[in-house]
Order: sequence, then structure tokens, then C-alpha cells
Amino acid sequence: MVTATENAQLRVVVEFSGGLEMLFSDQKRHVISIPTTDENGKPVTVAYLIEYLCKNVMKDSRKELFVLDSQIRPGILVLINDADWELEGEEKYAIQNGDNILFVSTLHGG
Amino acid sequence: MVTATENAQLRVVVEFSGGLEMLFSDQKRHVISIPTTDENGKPVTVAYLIEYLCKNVMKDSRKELFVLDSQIRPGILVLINDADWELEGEEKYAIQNGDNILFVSTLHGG
Amino acid sequence: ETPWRWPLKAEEYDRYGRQIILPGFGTDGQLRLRASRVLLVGAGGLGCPAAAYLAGAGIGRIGIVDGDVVEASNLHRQIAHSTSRVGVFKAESLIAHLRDLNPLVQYTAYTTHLTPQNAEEIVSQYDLVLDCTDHPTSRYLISDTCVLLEKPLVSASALRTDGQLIVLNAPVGSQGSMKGGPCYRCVFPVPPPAESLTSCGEGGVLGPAVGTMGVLQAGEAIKVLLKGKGWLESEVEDVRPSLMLFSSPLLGGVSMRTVRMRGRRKDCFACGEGSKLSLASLKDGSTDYVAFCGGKGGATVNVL
Amino acid sequence: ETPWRWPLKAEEYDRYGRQIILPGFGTDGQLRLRASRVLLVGAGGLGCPAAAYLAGAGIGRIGIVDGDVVEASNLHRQIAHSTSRVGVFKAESLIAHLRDLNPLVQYTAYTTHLTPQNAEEIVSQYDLVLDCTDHPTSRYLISDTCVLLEKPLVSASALRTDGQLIVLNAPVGSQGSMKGGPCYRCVFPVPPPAESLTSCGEGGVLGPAVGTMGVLQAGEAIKVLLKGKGWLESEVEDVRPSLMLFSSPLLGGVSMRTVRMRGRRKDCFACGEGSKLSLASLKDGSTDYVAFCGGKGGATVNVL
Ligand SMILES: [Zn+2]
Ligand SMILES: [Zn+2]
Repeated sequence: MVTATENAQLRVVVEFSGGLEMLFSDQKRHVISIPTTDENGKPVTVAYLIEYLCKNVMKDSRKELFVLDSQIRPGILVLINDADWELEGEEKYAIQNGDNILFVSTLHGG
Repeated sequence: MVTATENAQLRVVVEFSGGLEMLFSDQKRHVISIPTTDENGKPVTVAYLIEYLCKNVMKDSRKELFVLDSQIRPGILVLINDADWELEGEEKYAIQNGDNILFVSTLHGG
Repeated sequence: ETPWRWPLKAEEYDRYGRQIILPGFGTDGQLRLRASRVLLVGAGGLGCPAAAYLAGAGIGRIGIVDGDVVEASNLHRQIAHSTSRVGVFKAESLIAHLRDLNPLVQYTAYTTHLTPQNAEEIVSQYDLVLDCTDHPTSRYLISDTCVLLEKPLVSASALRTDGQLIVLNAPVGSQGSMKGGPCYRCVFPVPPPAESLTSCGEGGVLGPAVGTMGVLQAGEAIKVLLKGKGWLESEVEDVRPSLMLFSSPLLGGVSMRTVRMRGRRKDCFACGEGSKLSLASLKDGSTDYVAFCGGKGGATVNVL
Repeated sequence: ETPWRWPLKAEEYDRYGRQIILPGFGTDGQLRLRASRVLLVGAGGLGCPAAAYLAGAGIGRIGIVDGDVVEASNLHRQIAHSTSRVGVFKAESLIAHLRDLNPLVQYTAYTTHLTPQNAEEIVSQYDLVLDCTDHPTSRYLISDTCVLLEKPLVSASALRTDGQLIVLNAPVGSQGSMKGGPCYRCVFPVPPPAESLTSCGEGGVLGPAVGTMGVLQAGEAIKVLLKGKGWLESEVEDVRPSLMLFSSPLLGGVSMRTVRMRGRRKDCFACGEGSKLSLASLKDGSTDYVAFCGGKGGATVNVL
């Protein structure tokens, strides 16, 4: 029997900017629903979300422009509710319903 | 006996820009609490808020730069949750808890 | 010798290549800009940077209207003028800069203020107008003319450390119809009382604040021109433009906020159903802009 | 004849009056700008507008570092250069424009790229630096030099229709201390892999997008200079600067978003506790910026 908890979903707003949106169907803003817990029953984290995005949202085959060695590639900033994820626990941050997660490619042109 | 309803307060974020903040102690953002209902027991409106601001928040004596003939003076835009108040019923709009009300003086310099 | 088979000249590919390769721009976009004629009213703090980026982008023809001459007090923010051109008409001084930046553009200087009498003659020769002026009187006149001649209008303003920007009449709609974007009067039906107005001279202005607004104005104008007539039917109904609010306080960072404005006003004095405004009434002076704006204006208008 | 009793000369009051009257600016602010020396690294799409507004505002001394020459493909966005100066060093071309805009400023052109060898010599002569370059190699070099010489750094970048801006080392703190704002490496400790980099030539850039960033950069620089050393003790601890994200998509309006970044990194390669970075190690080449950034850079760097 499927319990209510297993069915529960988190609504997350995922945004891409600085050119990263080109890897995600040229769409800057995605509203997605993910489970509240992972396969081990633990609350889902940003690390889970990143894997989820690679598997389910990213159509572009160049995964290495987003994830390198199962980590966000250097040159991409991750902002959790408009704050650098380093202030929030990085990939271990437990996602809350309604969170806004922004991935920004740092620009170098000038 | 004072009922719970009479005690209830709405939390409203009031912002001023385009120079209007100079009439309000040079402060762009004010978080204020107002009653949920007016003296007649009706839900408070933007008209109520404007009167409240004049009486309780505005220190500057030049009320006529904000209100003329008990109306917002021409040249001031009122935005309710980032939309022109004309889209929301103007001064009759019933304020909700957590609303953001922005008063902007239109600029003409260039 | 092989004939040149490309839509743009070699020197155009060279000069505009870095924008042509932008996704969504392309050779078509460049051709559209080249076929466009843009009028800037005001060659001051907004007009200088706006004109520079429009000229750089390769607009086909650029007209500049300004009856003032360059003063030293302009130069902290009017960065396309120069000390050696103090005393020269701003429209001519600005074009001197633009012509050297991009000689492929055709330029016309109007060394006069825009008036109800000359507005039709001047504005009718262009496809899009930028309001870079600094007084309500000219803002209402420009908008009314754009309504009557069906021109989109990119309007910006700045004072102290703040700025505002809105794209009006985009898409254009005919007078009396509810289709198309609102005009300046739909959004601001009543001018502020004259005594509440602060001019740049009195209130001061931060160069980079007005400069940012001018550059953004050029960007929005380019987007309207790139879009051309490519509006979907659904985009023509109930158009609610964004008003962009910019702030750069001396004691803080920059901020920008976008608010949603109303669409066309059925009873708008200029674009509404029963409007009596016409090119004839404009010219014969029956719309008195100075009186409408509280009696100030005219001679005291100084473009930032 | 009565001696002149005012802190500024008459022509300075005249030229800068419109910014001096801004609340919080004043004669003191103008004196502060006049006493300041600002270095711009890069005279391209960011450097052109940034330098123009800084010169207009009356900075005392402006230095421009750029080893490139003006090309026609620059002119759609590098609006202080000109067609008649194609082939001229950008640093000199830009100063030609600035000198005519405001002859009261002292200008120095460095017609070379900034290198680990010349960085100390050049940067040490200035109070504040603007990073207007277009490659990670130069961004890390500029930041490291600013850490070692304790200079605030206003860093901006742009590509396609987007831009980013952050004020670093503000307030300045000494190497190894946790006081003061973070450096570029605190915020971006690892450069992006070379293969993920898109240059302006490849990716294209919208003139008004990079232009907006340059103008904003000048505004932030002016604010840092006005503030001077007036930081409260509480503002020096755990400084978390804002990163400003700007976007001007061709098919939409403009947007700007401010996100909160981390403060100083204890283990930062440049400003952290055990940092081995020194002016000597910079000069002797033991920090290889090109290798650090994945082997690209140097000769292929083109400033937008
Ligand atoms: Zn209208
Ligand atoms: Zn650091």
C-alpha cells in the first residue's frame, strides 16, 4: 500500500540564467514537483534535485556542461532562495516546499 | 469585551519610491500593522491605508504632495502587489494580510 | 568579378557580426534595423546613451530633436557631448559623435523643441520614437502625436538616483480601438501638479542613473524594431505593459523592479473611443499642453 | 581682488553642480571623487561607458589598460571609440573621447594587457579598480592584485543579453584576515573549464546589455569612492556582497535580480589565512593564470 507520505510532492521553482537555460529547452523557469523523500526515505536535498534535473528535465546531451564528476561544474552558481548555496549547506540543503533554486552560469565577457 | 476580531491586525509592507520616500522619513520600506476592519466593521481598504499613512506614518507637513482633495495626488502611481491599482479596484481594494503596497512618484527628468 | 550575393554589405557583416550571431537576431534582424527610422526627442542624459547604442546597432535613419545647446553643467551625464562643443546645438553635437561612431547611419538634426505645430511633420518620418525629454508638457505632446501617427513609443525618465521606463503603443493600435498597447495618457491620465515637479536642475541627478535608463531605452527600442509586425493576435488584446522602476541609491546597491500597468483606457483623451484629438486639433493649438500641465513648461524645460 | 574661498573651482561647481546637489553627495563628495584615482582594465564594451560616466563625474585620475586596437566589429557596443580611430590602441582612443568630455581629469593610457609582471606597478597607483575584461585569466589576475594591494574592485561581465555585477574587496581587508569583503576567488574559487567558455566573438552580445553593465559599474564605483573609509565596524565583519544579475532577452523586457553571496573564505587561495600569494610570487610567475584557467587565454582574449 502506498502511504500518503510516499505520495507527497514538493513544488520547486527551478530557474536557469547566464546561458544555462540553453541546456534546458531554452526555458528559464521550470516549476517542477519532486518527491519529499528519496529512495532511502530521507528528505530530498539539492543533490537529489540536480540528479533529477539531469535525468528528467535536461534534454541537451551535454550533461558535462552542467554536472562534472557528479558535482555542479565550476563556473555555475547555485542560489537557494536568492542566497549562495554555500550559505545554506550546499548540496546537502534539504529542499522545502516552494523553494526557489537558481542556477547561474558565471559570465566572463565584457 | 474586546473580541478577537477587533484585535486582529493586518501586516502590510508599504514602499515609497521616485522621491516620495522623502515625505516618509527618507525610508523606502515600512512594515506596518493596521486593523482588519475600520470603525464601521468593514474590511479595511487602500483608502483606509492612505488615511492611516497620512495620520500615523508621514512626518512631513506637506500632505498635499501625497494627498489632494482626499485622493492620491496626480503623478503618484499605486501598485498593489506589483500591479497598477486600477487593475485591483483602486482605493476600494480590500487589503489582505501580507500585501505589498507601493507608491511611486512618476519621474519626468531625463 | 562575382557579384555580391548577400543581403548585407561586407562592412555591415563585419561591423554588426557580434549582434547578428545572437540567437533570435540574425541577418533578418539586422535588415529590420537598417530599414527602420528612429526619432529621439531630447539629446540630454537619456538621449546621449540611447542614441549611441542605436547608432552602434545600425538603425537606418536616426533623427534627433533638441532646441538646447550644450552647457558645461550637462557633461557629467551627457557623455556624447564634449567640452569643445559647449554652445553647439545638442542635436548637432550628438550627431557629430554618432557620425564618427557609425557613418553607415543617416542622421537628421532638428535644432528646435518639439511643438504641437511641428510634431506631425517631424514624427511622421519615423517608425518609432524615444521620449528622452524632461517635462510632462513634452511627454504628453509626444504621446499624443505617437497615438495619432500610430508609432510605438519608448519612454524613460530619471531624477536623482531613480529611473523609470515603459514601452507604449506597442503593438500600435488605431485611435478609438481597444487593440494595441496603452498610450502615456492611459497610464498617466492626469499630470502632476506643477508645484510637485522637481527638475533635474533642482533635484540633481546621478550620471549613471540617467545613463542606465538611456541605455535600457535603446535596448527596448531595438527589441520593438526586431519584433516588427510579428505580434500574435493574442498579444494585441488587453496589452498590459510593464513599468520598470530603477533605483541606485548612493548608500546601497542597485535595484530594478517591474510592475504591471493597465491596458488601454476606453475613455482615454488621446486613444479612447470618443477622442476628439486629431492632427488638426493638435496644430491649431486647441490642446494646450502648458495649461494642461499647470502652466509651467515651455521655456523652462531643460533636458537632463 | 577677493581670493577664491571655496573648496572647488568655479568651473567645477558649474560642471558638477547637478550631482553635488544630490542628497548625500555634496561638495565633500565631489572633493572625494577629485582626490580619487581609478583604474579600468579593459576599454571595450564595459570599459567605454564605465569610463565615460567616471570621467563625467570628475574622478581625479583615470587609468585605462588595454593592449588591443579598435576594430569595426567593436563599434556596435564600444560607443566611446569611433570609425576614424579604427586601428588605434583602445586605451588611447577611449582617452581621446574622455579628454574632450572632461579635460579636468588626468588620464593615463596603458597600451598593454595587464600581466602578472606589470600588475603591481600599474594597480598600485590607483585607489579602485574596475574589471572590464572578458576572460577568467584576467579576472583572477586582477582580483589577486587587488587583494595584495588592498584595492576595492568593481567587477562586471556580459554575454549575449545577460550581465553580472559584483563589488569585491569592499571594504578592503588585509590578506589573511576575515575582515572586509570577499575577493573574486572567495566567490568563484574554481574557474570554469575552458571548454565551457563562450567568448563574445562566439556567443555574440547585445550592445545595450553590456552597455548597461558598464554604466552600472561606474555607478557602483562612484558609491564606493563616496563612502571612502566611512565603514562602520559592523559593516567590516562577515561582509556578504550582492551579485546583481541582469537580463534583457530579445523577446521580453529587462529584469534585474540581486542575490546574496558568501563572505570571505578562510581558506581562500588569495585572501585566506594561509595564503602563499604575494607580490613576489605574482611577478616570478609561480601563479600560472593561463594554466589555472585551463590553458586558454592570453593571445585569444578579446575585450568585448
Ligand atoms: Zn490612451
Ligand atoms: Zn578571497
